[in-house]
Amino acid sequence: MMVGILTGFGVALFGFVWQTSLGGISRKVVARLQKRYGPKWYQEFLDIFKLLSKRATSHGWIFDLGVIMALGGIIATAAFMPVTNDIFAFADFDNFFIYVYLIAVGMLGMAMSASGSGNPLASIGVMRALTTMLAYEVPFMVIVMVIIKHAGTSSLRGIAMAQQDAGMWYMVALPLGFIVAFICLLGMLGKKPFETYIAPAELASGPMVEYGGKQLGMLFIMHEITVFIEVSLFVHLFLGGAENIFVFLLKYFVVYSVANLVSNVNGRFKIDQVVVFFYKWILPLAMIQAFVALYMNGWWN
Amino acid sequence: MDIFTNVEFIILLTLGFGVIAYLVGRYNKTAGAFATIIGTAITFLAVAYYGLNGELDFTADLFPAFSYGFSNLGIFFAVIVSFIFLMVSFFNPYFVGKYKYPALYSMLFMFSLAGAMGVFFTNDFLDMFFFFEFVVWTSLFLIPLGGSKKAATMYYGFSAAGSFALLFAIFMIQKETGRFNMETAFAHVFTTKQSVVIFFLFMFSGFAKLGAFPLHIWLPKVLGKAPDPISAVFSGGLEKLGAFVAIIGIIRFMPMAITDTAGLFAYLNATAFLSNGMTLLQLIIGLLGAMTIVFGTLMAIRQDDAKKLLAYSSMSNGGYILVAIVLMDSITFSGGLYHIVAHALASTAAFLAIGAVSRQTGTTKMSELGGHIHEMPITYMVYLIAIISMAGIPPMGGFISKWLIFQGVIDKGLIVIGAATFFGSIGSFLYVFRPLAALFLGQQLPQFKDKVKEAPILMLIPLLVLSALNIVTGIFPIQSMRFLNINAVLNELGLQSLVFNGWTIAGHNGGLQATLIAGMFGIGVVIAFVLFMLLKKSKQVGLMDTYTAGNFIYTEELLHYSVDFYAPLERLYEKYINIMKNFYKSLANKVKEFGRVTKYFFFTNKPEITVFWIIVVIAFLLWGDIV
Amino acid sequence: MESTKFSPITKLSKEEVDRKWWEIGDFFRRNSLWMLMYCTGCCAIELPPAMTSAYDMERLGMGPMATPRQADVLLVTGYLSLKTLRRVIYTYEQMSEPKYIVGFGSCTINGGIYHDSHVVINQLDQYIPVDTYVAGCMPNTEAVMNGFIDLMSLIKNKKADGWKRYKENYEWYKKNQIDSLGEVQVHDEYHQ
Amino acid sequence: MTNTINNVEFVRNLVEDNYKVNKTEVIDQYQVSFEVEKEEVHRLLAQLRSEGWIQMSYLSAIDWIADNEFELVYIVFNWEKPVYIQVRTRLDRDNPVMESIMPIHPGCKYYEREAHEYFGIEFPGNPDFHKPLILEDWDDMPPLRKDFDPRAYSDAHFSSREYPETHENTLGQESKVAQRESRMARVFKVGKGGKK
Repeated sequence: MMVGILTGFGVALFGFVWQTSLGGISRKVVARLQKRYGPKWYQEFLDIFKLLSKRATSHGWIFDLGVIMALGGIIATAAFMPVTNDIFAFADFDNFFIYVYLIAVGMLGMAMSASGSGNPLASIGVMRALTTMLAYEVPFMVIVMVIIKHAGTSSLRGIAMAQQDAGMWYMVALPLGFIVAFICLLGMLGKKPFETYIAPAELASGPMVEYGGKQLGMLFIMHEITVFIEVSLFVHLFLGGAENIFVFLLKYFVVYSVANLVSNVNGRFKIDQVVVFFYKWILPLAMIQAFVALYMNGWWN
Repeated sequence: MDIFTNVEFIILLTLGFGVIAYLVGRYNKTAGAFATIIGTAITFLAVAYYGLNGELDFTADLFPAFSYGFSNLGIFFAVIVSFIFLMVSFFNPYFVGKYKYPALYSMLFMFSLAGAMGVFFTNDFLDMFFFFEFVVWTSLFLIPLGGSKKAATMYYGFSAAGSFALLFAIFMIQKETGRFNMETAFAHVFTTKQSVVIFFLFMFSGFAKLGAFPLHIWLPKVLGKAPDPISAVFSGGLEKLGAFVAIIGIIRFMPMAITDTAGLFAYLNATAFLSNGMTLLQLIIGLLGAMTIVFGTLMAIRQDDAKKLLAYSSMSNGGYILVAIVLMDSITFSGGLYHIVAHALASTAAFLAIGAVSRQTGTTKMSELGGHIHEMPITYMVYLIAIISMAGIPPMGGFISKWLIFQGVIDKGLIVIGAATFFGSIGSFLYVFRPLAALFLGQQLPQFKDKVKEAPILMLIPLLVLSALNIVTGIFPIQSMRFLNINAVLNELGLQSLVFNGWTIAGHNGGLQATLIAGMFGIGVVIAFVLFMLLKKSKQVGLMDTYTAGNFIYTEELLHYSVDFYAPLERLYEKYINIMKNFYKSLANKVKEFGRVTKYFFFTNKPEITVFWIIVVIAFLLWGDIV
Repeated sequence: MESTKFSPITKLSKEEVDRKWWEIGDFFRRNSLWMLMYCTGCCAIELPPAMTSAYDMERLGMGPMATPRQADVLLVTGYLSLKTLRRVIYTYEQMSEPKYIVGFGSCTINGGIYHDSHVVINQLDQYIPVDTYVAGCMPNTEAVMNGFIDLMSLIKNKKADGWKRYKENYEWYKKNQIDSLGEVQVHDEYHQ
Repeated sequence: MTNTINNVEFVRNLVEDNYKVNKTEVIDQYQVSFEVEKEEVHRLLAQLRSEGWIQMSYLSAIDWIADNEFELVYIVFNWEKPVYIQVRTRLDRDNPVMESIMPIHPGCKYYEREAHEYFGIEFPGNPDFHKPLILEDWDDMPPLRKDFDPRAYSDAHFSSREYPETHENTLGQESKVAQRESRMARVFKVGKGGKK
């Protein structure tokens, strides 16, 4: 058990380091898009450690408790995440619902402390974050329901092994589901088309408005680990997990860069456009994919 | 002390305490309320201690007309409902002074508990109907104490419809089996036509009492307008009567196999309607449950009154219980039972926390409240733990039951119901967060600057006990399931019991080690806390010192964001919220219209018309003989 | 700009360790300067060219931030009328320490072309401690980039202690502000 | 849309027939200005408004300190006949009082408050013309009057940077002042066509 817990937090640390450096690289890629050099690859580390070195202002005990709860919840979630077939913390307790709901702990902690700061911009930002979550979460879970039903198990490693044994990734088996899940991934990562809740122009960076110094640093760490969880979740569910670490890092890099590039050419939706977009187009697509996959499986082969 | 093991004595004792509470209440209001605390405490301890050890004896010697019978399901519900009554009774002394008839309040409070105990323990359908009506009548007079007669009439309307449907079903059973006894009714095999009708009637009364989709109009109005403790009792305890009747209806009277008649009834319960072996009836009830979840969530998101919001949340959770039961799968059913426990604890804690705030501020409208965390931190923490459980987030009980329910929904491959349950669980996060942000956090409003203080000790006891239980049911689900012996209930209803290997609960597609998740969450928080403490101390800053783009702001209430919290989301479905209300209004107008027509024809002041109708009626009656 | 050599930490005294931590902190602080662009006047037009591909200040780790809580550098770009100065002081006090100020253009140095106006102040560092100036009546973008490099080297040599100066002689700054502005926190017709 | 030539004619006939106009001036085909006595301004503006000049574009004041008079300029505009009419009037400088025209153009409230704040002209009839509009905590005389010296105010209230008189070269290069002056002299010579 102790070994499991240690490897769990090892995975969380690895996730943080890997995603932060990948964030720096992707900022360079985006800069190259705009014909400029872009920051150093370890710029995200510099930002986070600079924030942790500053003396911030705090708005009361709930403001700090929320940040601690958010970071703690996210570290616990990352601990359950299997990296490859043999690097994992706990054998069969990594089922899908732990991630969806433990990320909600992070969201709740941040939301609680943001609205505890007394700034109306933060509350509006939190409202938008929750509304966006309502929009992208339902189609994603419908698609994952199909995967769990099809693979027979809800543990990520099980699904990854199922795809490896069958030799067919769910990206190929459920093409429509893959597109839906990728768009939901953009929503989860808070990437540009669905970035309404951190909109710097309208809400002065939404929930983050009152944070500075170490609180903001801890929230940046939480954001990096959340991105790691969501992208590796996507890799395990749709790209068949990974035999060894390099395959995992490669798949992870490809998924994150594609998401980043897609997000850099997009504007930003208004908040009710986000909800209408997801419920008018993405959910019906997910429903069709689910119906075809579950009830008409004998149809095409 | 063997008399306490006798069920009939416990019920009589509760009634007796009700009368004592009334008499003492006439003399001094709060003393009467304290009597209710003692009464509910004794009832709960007797039912819980003896019930869970299985030593209750069910002989009825004082009143032979009533007969009681042993059933694990009944004990399970009785323990939960009496516990909720005990927790809420701690609030009575502080709230009873506000109402017009304090003594009557205490008495009816005890009577409705007695009635609920009666429903759960009896094994005779007619007694069950009597106790059912007794609960409806006692709680009926509790509601207008909160100031709204219309809520009471609406509550009575729907409950009466539910009760009469139950009565009609009971008489159908009696005609078929000759006796009102439950065991014989359960054992008897009804023809599909009869079993479908009985099933429909049971579900109708279950829906009416649970506040599920078609008959949900009364729930928000009653829970919104009733006095605070009573709405807590309703959402935590009395609503579970509906779940009890629904369980009996589904498990005992749901026709599974096709017996004889062809045609519509055969089609209705064709076994393999879907490839996963669910019958059409199950699917219909499941879809109704799913619609309850979706409409409950959508309506809860747009409420401004915190109590109405929690009322819609208990409607949505009622939908969860329905979906969990109707899937007839042992894991999901245990999820449903566990959800009853988790929801009862969480929604009672939330209602009582809001009640503690509204006691001092006088209102539960979120647009008028704000920033109460600074005066009432403990109430805030209680409400936070309650909404973590209601939203189904790991360290609390709500997560376990939602996890179990998802197992069944996914295993059966129900797409629409699955989407509805996912929508409900994410939506519940939205609407439970709204009172947290609008009522507790944010700016402190000047009008409550010094009026609001932390709730007194006696009120804090139940709040802390409930949140402790919320945590315990979340971290040690296996122990709490064994404590409430849910497996015995499952076996009694003919389902295999849950499989616990070591610390994990075995689901269809994976194990759940709740203690490990909570442990990791705890360790994660410790790590974050250590990191927080290592770094520089941050400068404490007042609430007014926020980023306002350089403007100098001196008025706090302008800076509190609480009115129309989810405005962009509400605008999307604003036009469709009153469909069911208008449906019932038009129904009411049609009945009035029909009444006017008959009045026009039959009750005229011209004697010759009435004479004419008398002749017609006599002729009709004697038709066989005359011709 | 040579990077700091971390001398091997022997048994250091408390303030030695603090100084070492502060040195490491300075390394991070100067390589990721987040700026709050308080665009008071015409020099603000010099910032977009500094951000875009020609000069790309992101190479230095600098990026725009929305609120004073998150920012480290306050760029005061342009002339400061009395009303704007009140808001600049209020925003400066909301920033988290250690914080730096860069004054753009001659208006912040000696009042520039508005030196004889009745509403524009002539010397910014009488009211808030300015770490570096970028001279020029609308400084060239290269001058802006040199200003940032100067600030970074100042931080490295531990001379960018404007915020310490503000804290130490706080009364002096406050007296200057009251003399020139009357009072900083003003009530206006709409926010009673 | 009648063509603009006769619009100006139309306006001139309209105003000059009914009012004693001290001075009229046609600035261009879209702008005409009339100088009228203080008492007739209300009647004129009311009539112009009924004729279609409904938009009160601006009210500005000019300080003729030599004649010891303020001049108020009301600029009204008509969207159908696109002609700006400037109604000018002269006020005594020592006791500048002008009845407010809010009954005719309610929008003029803030222009009048601005005129009061910067010139000190009273507008009885405007409920809060004395309130500060733009300047915060202003304690001196109205600043746009000609007799107000902003430089004196600036020197009094804001310290300015002292520069040392002698500019000795710290970097040891010889001074380029002489070259600079000769170059400027050549530029001026060319500018003035070689004449001194």
